[in-house]
Amino acid sequence: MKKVITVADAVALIPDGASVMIGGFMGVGTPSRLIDELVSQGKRRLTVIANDTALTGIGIGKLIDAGLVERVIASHIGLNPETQRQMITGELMVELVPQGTLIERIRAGGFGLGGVLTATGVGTVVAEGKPTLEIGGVLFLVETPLKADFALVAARQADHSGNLSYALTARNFNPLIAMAGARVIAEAEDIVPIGVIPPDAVITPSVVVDYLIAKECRHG
Amino acid sequence: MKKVITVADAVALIPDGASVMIGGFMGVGTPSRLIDELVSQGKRRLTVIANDTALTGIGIGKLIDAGLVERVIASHIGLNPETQRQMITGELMVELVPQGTLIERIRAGGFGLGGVLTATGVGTVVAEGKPTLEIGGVLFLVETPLKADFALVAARQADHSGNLSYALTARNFNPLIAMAGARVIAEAEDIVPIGVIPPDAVITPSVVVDYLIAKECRHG
Amino acid sequence: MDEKTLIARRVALELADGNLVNLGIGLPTLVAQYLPPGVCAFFQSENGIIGMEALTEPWLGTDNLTDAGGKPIGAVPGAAAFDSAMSFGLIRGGHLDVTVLGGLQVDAWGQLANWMVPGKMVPGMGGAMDLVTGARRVIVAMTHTARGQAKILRRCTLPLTSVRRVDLVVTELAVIEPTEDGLVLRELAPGVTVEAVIAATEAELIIPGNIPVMAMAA
Amino acid sequence: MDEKTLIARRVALELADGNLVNLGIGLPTLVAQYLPPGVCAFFQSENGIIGMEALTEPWLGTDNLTDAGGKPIGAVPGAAAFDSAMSFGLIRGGHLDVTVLGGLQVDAWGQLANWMVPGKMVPGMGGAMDLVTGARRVIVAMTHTARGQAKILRRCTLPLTSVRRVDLVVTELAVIEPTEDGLVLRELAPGVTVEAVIAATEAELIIPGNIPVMAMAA
Repeated sequence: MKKVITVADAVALIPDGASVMIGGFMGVGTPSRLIDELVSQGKRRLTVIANDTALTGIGIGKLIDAGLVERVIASHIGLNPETQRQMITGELMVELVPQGTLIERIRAGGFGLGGVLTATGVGTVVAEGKPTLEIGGVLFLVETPLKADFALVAARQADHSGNLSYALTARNFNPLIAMAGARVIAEAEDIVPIGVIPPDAVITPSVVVDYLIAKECRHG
Repeated sequence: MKKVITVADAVALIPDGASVMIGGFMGVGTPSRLIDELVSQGKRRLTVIANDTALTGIGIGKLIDAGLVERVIASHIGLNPETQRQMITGELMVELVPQGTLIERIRAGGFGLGGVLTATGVGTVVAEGKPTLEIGGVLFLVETPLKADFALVAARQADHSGNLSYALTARNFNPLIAMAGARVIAEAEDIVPIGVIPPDAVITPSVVVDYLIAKECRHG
Repeated sequence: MDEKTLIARRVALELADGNLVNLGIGLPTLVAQYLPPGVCAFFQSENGIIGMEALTEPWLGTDNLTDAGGKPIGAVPGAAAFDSAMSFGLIRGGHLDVTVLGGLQVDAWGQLANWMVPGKMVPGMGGAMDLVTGARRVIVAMTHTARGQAKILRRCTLPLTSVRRVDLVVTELAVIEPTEDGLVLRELAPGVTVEAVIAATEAELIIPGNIPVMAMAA
Repeated sequence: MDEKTLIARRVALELADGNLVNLGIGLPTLVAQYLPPGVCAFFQSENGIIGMEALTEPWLGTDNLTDAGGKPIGAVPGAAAFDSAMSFGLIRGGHLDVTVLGGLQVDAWGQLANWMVPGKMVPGMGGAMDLVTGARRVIVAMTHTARGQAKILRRCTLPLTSVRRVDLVVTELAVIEPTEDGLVLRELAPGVTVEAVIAATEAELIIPGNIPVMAMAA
């Protein structure tokens, strides 16, 4: 139980300039309370690693709106005009990574692999400056692993020990970033007693979760 | 429903000399009816890719006992003296692969990756003859993907469309080999109507399962 | 029938029973409405589900089930949900039978550009590069021209999505198959002439002797 | 107290509350019985579970829940089951706090050989190479000698499991810590002298001024 923490205390652990992986896909499966608290505490110069920056005013879009993000590594920013605006003005550095490569780079970071060998991007601008490896007559890009100081995870259920389960398309990047963050903070729709999530339904085991956001947060 | 097939008809599809990935860990989570049928149809010169060869008389051990296997790629054969005996006499070729590397090579095969970059085995006999890659000052082995002509999968439940779920430690290699076999044959403890396995509990989606062994098999 | 419907109805004929299919956002999404009778395809959404379907009524939506654009969807019985690594394992590993994607440009080698316009539109490639590189069949569903400009070019001027040759290009004028020898004009839309297609196409086309009229799903 | 119990009770002190721990087959398995009060560790079995525990009665076993040796086990409330890729992701990715493994030989650099004896025993490395390479802490729990032969050698004669230096070696005679400078004799088993350890060890040992007697879990 000692990993349960208020959202304010959890976000207080994140320093300015931190790298933060955030779950979600167009705002779905994104830890919204953690994001609101990041905005409210005004954490600055963040590096955000996520699939996308959602929409203006939604999910990760709120961090962009608030000007808290210095660098984004994502596969898609097309539905957020503010991200594009900040990128064009140079306020925001954006590294675009094919989605399948991005998720494998995160997995490699969390699973202790040296990188990813993928044919995706070969011969395109994505390949620029990257080493290639020929295996069995096919050319693959060598893509490096990604890790982050923090992983901010949204789950459907957490049990009291921090085991997590996810629902439908809200799962997306969450179980992978939970493996790749040096510290992992989870936010769940429900917190249930140990044993309520059967072992086969636990997608993220409690041992990788450092903090679980208390259901009722109090801002003092 | 047309993917449901008798165990005899399913095994009849497998030619002598085929490469076969088989799920299971010391016989747990191994498709035992498919193995019994391979023995009874006397399929020969098989290449078996699996975690281990179980014990004499158990699971994959039955294929070894019957002399049906020409080559094994596995992480462990130590509890099966017959495998060791055939290896020493030269009847059986054995390629030993660290378990974490083996499962990632299978995953790479099924997930369309060019290989695996792992520090496991660097500087040991496992590294002999293999290319290495230095990434961020650390040396990694480049391990190649593994695929097979057939994957023989054991599941806890299958629904009528071929969606599969697994139970506890019987899951092991099964979901990964289901992605890496050119043809996938699944055997389940129970076959249930579509919808009984909720979407979040489906571990292997039906689209990768080619054949599902009928619950009641008739040998004519 | 408008252009998009025509294209969607032609593309629908390319789907076979049991196929796993990924439809891009926009025009390609329409294809799901025109599956021929007896064809049961499984639609993947790359954010993590096989078995997506359109909602019949908006109030049936749930927050945790959306398409790759974030819009609420439904799911058929027997749907399967999974994480993004599995989703792209299916795509990259050759388990996806067909992807249908929109296009900005296709070149004489059948290479597709559909993810960015430098200095103008930099949305990010999302899953497009993995889809075009990994799917067994890639079908480009797009209008033949844009504001009078040809989109089927000798050489793409926009950054490529993949160096892989796509399998079929379906437009409101024609069906074109990129082959090793070049772009082959396979079918003509109803009422469209070979000359009209040539005029609207910058790349050279191989013109077979017999070019049937486009069939279409009902 | 027999040798194995002594070793297990000493190793148990190395486990901290909340640790994720993988115990090798044989002697290391005993460690779970001697967890100090207040220490709640999670035991992983590499065939796919966190939260394994010994069965209190054999009839409580189920076919689908076994340890890596195929023996029926139990699971604590809050256990998590997963596939082998995830299991080794936990091991390789630095999520496993401690692994305790048996050893055939340890060399002066702290490198372990524990998986094969050429021409004699070729069981396969199973998960050992990943465990020794990937775990945050590697503890070797083994008898100090085998049939009178030293097992802590200047150089391993058997094939290495990993080139990674293990963190601690616990035997029935001593606790030895491999460091950059060499093997340091950290503790002596009750009644054992420095001379006795040196005599039973082929590799050179660094002998600090003060060597306490081995503590042990109850």
